[in-house]
Amino acid sequence: MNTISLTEPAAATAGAAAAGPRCAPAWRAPALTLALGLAACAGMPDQLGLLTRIFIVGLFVLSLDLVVGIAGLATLGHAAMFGMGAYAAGVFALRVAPDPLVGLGVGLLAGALLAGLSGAFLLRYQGFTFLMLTVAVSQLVLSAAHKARAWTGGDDGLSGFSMGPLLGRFAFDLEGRVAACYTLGVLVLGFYAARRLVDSPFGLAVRGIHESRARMAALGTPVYRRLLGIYTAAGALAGAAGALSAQTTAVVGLDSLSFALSAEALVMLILGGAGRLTGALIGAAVFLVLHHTASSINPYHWLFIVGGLLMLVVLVPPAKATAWLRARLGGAP
Amino acid sequence: MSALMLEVKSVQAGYGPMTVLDGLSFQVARGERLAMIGRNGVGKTTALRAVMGVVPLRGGSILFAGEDVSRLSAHQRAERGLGLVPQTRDVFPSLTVEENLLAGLKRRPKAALSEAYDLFPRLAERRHNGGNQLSGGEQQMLSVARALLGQPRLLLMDEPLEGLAPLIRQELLAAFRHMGQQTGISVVIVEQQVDEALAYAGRAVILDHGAVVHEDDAAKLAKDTDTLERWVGMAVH
Amino acid sequence: MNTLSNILIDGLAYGMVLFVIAVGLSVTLGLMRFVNLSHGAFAMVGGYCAALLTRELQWSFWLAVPLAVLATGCLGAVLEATVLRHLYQRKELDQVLFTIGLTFVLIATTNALAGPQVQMVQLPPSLAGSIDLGFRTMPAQRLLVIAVGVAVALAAALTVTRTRFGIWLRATVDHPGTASSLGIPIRTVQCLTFAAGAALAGLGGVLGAEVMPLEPYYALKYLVLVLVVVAVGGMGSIAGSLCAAILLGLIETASKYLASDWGSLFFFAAMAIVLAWRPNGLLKR
Amino acid sequence: MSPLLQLRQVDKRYGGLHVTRQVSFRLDAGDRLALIGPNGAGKTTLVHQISGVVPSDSGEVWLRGENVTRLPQARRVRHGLARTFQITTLAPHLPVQRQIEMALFEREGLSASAWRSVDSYPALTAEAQELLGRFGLRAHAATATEDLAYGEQRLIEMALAMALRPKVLLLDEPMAGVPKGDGARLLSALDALPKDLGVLIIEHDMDLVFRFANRIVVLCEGAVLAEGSPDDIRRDPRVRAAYLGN
Amino acid sequence: QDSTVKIGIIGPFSGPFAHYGTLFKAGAEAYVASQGGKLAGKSVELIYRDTGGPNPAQTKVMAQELIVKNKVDYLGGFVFTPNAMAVAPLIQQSRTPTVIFNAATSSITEKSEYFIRTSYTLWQVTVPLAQWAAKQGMQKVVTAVTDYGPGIDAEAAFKSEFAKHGGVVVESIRMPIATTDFGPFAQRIRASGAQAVYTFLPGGPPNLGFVKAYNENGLARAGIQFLGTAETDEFDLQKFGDSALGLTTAFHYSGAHDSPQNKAFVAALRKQDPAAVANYASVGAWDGMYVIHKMIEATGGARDGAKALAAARELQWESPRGPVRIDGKSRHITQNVYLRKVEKQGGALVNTETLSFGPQVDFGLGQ
Ligand SMILES: Nc1ncnc2c1ncn2[C@@H]1O[C@H](COP(=O)(O)OP(=O)(O)OP(=O)(O)O)[C@@H](O)[C@H]1O
Ligand SMILES: Nc1ncnc2c1ncn2[C@@H]1O[C@H](COP(=O)(O)OP(=O)(O)OP(=O)(O)O)[C@@H](O)[C@H]1O
Ligand SMILES: [Mg+2]
Ligand SMILES: [Mg+2]
Repeated sequence: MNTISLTEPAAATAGAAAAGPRCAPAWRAPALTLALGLAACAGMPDQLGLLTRIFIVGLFVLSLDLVVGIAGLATLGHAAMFGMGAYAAGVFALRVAPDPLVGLGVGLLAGALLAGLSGAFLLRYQGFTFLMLTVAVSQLVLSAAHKARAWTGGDDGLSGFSMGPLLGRFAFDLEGRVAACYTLGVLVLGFYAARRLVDSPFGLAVRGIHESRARMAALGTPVYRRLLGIYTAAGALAGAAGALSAQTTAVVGLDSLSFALSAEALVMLILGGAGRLTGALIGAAVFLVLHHTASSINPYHWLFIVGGLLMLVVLVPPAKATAWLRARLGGAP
Repeated sequence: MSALMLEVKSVQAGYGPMTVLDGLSFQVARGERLAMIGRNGVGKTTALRAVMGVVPLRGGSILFAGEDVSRLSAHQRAERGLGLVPQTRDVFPSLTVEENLLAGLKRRPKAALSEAYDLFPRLAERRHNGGNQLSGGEQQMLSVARALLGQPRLLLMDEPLEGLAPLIRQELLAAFRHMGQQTGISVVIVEQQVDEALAYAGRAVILDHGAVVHEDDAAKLAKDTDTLERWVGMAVH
Repeated sequence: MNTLSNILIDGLAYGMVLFVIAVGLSVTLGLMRFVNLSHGAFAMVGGYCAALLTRELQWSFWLAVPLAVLATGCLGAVLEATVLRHLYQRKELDQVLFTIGLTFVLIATTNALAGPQVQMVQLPPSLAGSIDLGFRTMPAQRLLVIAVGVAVALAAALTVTRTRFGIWLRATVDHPGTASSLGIPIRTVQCLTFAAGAALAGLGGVLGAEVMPLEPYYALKYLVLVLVVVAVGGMGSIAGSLCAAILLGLIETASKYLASDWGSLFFFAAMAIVLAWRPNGLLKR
Repeated sequence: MSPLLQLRQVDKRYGGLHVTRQVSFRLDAGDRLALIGPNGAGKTTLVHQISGVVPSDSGEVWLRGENVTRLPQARRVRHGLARTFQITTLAPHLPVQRQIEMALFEREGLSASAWRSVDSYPALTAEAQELLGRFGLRAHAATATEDLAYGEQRLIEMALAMALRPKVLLLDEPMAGVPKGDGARLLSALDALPKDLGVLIIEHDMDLVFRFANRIVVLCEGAVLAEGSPDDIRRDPRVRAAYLGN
Repeated sequence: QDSTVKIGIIGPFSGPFAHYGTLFKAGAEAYVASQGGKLAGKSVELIYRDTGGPNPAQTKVMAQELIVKNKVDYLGGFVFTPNAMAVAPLIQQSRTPTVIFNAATSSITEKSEYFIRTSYTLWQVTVPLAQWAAKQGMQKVVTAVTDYGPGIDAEAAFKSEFAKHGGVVVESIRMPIATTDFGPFAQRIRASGAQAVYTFLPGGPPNLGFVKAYNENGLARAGIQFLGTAETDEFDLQKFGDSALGLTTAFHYSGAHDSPQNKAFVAALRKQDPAAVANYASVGAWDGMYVIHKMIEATGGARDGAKALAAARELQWESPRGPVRIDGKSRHITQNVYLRKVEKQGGALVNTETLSFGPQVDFGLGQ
């Protein structure tokens, strides 16, 4: 054992009251999400379609957070994995079997596979170069999907498949009850897995890489392999989200691979706060609800509202705003 | 005209929710060399940055040559004759060595550059290298030279000797002394090498928790091992 | 043979259009390292100003263009001085979010004020026609674009690498606090540079309008394109952006002549290859 | 006995600049070797070459009987090599304790474990806190690293290297920015490290160097100028002229 | 309250295609206003939903909400094929009659028997154009279409029909959808040695770019005939300036169609929204509302999808575009297609109808 002592050991142990950092239990936030999600479904039975969409996009933004917020790799090509999962699940349902859970697994694997393959190339680069390369890769995937009309239906979309009942029992209904529960379930599981991943030594190493690659390499961390690990995991979640989207809408369009989707997801993530996972869900929910309401009240100028909001969020970060409010209301500091 | 070059009056400053400087006051006379010492994290760097104007004041005031500069921006203070050698060196990586030197220059470049290169011949050899390609000590030289080219009347130096080879260190301190005699420049120097700093300086202040806790003649303080032991934790020699 | 010369001519012309559209971003993103996704919006403002002046007010093109560019620069300066300056020290993602928001608002404003239609900048007769090259013709306006592009590239590159202002700018970007303590008026430097970037964006909007038509979604439509030019050229290198624009223009044009049903596949593949080979861009400094 | 670390004719050029030239020396178990030399002599570059941050143009690096010249950094660390950086290199936003834990997980080969929470390794948590305590940073366990003063961050550099329990320790100016008193105590504490540990230290503070080292290598213009015991070096006129001064 | 009929209109109201939404709205509301604010004695509520661009998932959510929450009786709108496809299962399940105002891929109406279409398909307008071209003695034509679903439809339609009449398509150029610089394609068209170019482009900026390239690269001067469809859309026709003069297109509607019905339509549209333009999108919405009107009449405002569809199937009326009817089998509109030429009338550019090809069905089904 090394035995260095700079200050008196006694002093050090006396200060043991100084608590170290601790992680919150991994089940807490997912359980809360489940409760909130179920409450929302029960409270708004008319809006199950919107809720389903929020759950799906939430899962997608969550996976983006693993890459952007945790690993610190800004990407504008994450839709590639989402679309890959969606097309895989769609093609699987059309040509092999309509079972949703198996299809979900297929989409998940497809997303992971694409992430693994593209990551093996992309992760050799950093920063702006990485960002632009993710754009390139996703555009190449998009071109391929466009070209492969026989499989993907090109820009007419892949349609004509229908999903079998969930677990062989619950058929997807018009109101979308089964779809909402199904997607919420997958979201909560995905969230739990992501939470555990982030709080594990692996997650800690990835966060370390985010902050200082040189330091992690000097500690003996195989930087590239860790990044590939998290990128693949994120790809799996994105693929699962894509599969859910394909299954619940029964159509897959090229938009599921588009730059716009990648960019929009990034906006949602930053809106909710990157790097904390919960922020991803909050961002997705806020953005989609806002879009939905703004476009049902006045579809013409929803850009005003969302644009203004984005600027506001940056100028007055939510954390600052709540702190100010709390101070204003005279609460405890 | 005030006899004081710098007057720091109960200055408050900090980062985010944290207060680092808490009622800091000290003075520097014209031509004086002041050493500022203290343990890690007591706020020496913050003090210099606050004087320079890189860290905003939260209270108190700073008078430079009799003028209240508390509300001026750093470059306005630089124009009035303040200069800083930052602890982190902050060599501009996207500039070459020569461009780094030119960045803060107000005079004709030729003479100024050759002055700098005389002081640090090493820099002359590297003049076309990028700032990010220098060794630690070379960066330190560049940072010092760069600040000197601005011809400050009061130079704030944050651990300027760190990472320099002993030979260079001796030469540099000699050069500082020489410069002080020639131009009457005032200096505030923060240094962990307390013995060297005290040997160079005329007077010294000791900081703790963002305030001056001891002030003395440098030579006297150098012998006052009790005080040094108490505030700086050093039992050298 | 004919195809080859066609590719070279059209590719060069298209590349120069790409360059004039991207050069403003090369300044704000490349040099200032401010992730300015509202670049397209500034270009749009410049273009709309020129369209308005030439079409509605019937101003001369030669008068309207400098004025439009100036107006865009002023808008940039005002925005910088009031809001954007607070974002330099923030995380890049915050800059992304803010400038995207700004872009959205500008799109919506444009849409509300001028409607969704395409706006045309009225060209003077000398530019409206085409020029006979013997074996083919070429739009006269492209010659102006090429000339202006080269001039802008030279002027910008010289300013950055050869002048005191260039040194100040790069110093300010590297360590603003330290630059300021060396007596560099960093606020002026930042504001002027941003305004210049915005003005160049405006210039690109006007000159590029023939190929990239002005409409409200202009602000987002060509964003990826200009980002690619800046990335391939290398952060902070104006000359690099020029080379990148011409290279990409040639590739895109060649693919139109030879393999158009592959879409922009070659464009993006080229970008991936260049970046994989030179991660810091073509002209790595 | 084979040396812990051996350099054989290691060479590095940056364009036209020949930074390290045919450097050879060895570090044995229990060695306390100081690497000194003028600024820009190539000391840091040499540490980069040994640890694998910068590839060598030619020559070989042997670590505990194995040629590691072509191995990536991480593999060298697993061979028992740890280093500190001259320019502080830490994860700025992580709490200090997490920073240390990262090193411990890596040492224990746990950094690929992706399911159990970092809090579920009480032995490692305790070790991290104990380590922080030894550097007087216990109270800062939950502070973000960037909020520490510069000198405190220098200590974390050291703590991280110690946490890896290396066999070969490379220290690049570890005392710079640390008050002299603390620095001296830190070094004497280093003396108490396991006897079979080899330490290579770069330092410009000659008091500390002469007190700590049992052998000194002087690097000048990228080449080894002199090598020997502290007393030899102190007396060597070439070293005095190039580096030490009067 | 019970007597209110709810109609959900889904289209792009934001984003690059927002003008479609605006025109849908203007056309639909103009129709309702022209009927005195009530359809078949029922007051109607139009509920708009914004899809942005092609986004089937989003569209499905909106349709679901409209059907489940808002309990709409009819759906209308749809600019993009995948968006229309996405609602097929929903309307089939809920028996909601759905009128497509624009989306032009032939196969959509096969996806659900509750789809009715009042726009056009590319086969419908292209087949007569190809026949005409052959009749004019053209033997070599080059096709240049945007590389996406409708463009490929257009290319296939022209090629097969032109070949039937002995013509040769010398080159088929597919232009990437993101193309902004059409110069190279113009050069290729010129180099192909064809007598005419048949083209299809999505609305908006690409049209302008293509026509500009057509002129600037001297194709017009070289006598290469322009054969288009929707390129001279009234929506941005004026922007072309004189470069559009003489462009020939075949289409089912021209804003300048000379009939009392069209005059009434244009006037109603003006009144509703002075900025709105009479073009295929607004007329598609207008006629779509007519069909819905008749369905309401047939069902007496009750929710009865089957009955409504039965009524719509045999519909026949005089539309602003001319005499039309809904084909009972395909549920697609059968209409006249006209050959048109861009001319200047009173300082403004218009599509003058020079020839009517007579009623045309959707030739694309079963292709
Ligand atoms: N940028 C910053 N953000 C937040 N806190 C900071 C920052 N810089 C310094 N601090 C904190 O302010 C306090 C004083 O720091 P300062 O750098 O002034 O100390 P110092 O006396 O110069 O120490 P050292 O001798 O280590 O350089 C420290 O506790 C440090 O943690
Ligand atoms: N990336 C690089 N490109 C070009 N030259 C470099 C690069 N890195 C270092 N150098 C040069 O190599 C030489 C050796 O640098 P090194 O950092 O090894 O010196 P050092 O001995 O550690 O000096 P110090 O004591 O000042 O830290 C320096 O002159 C430096 O300018
Ligand atoms: Mg300090
Ligand atoms: Mg060094």
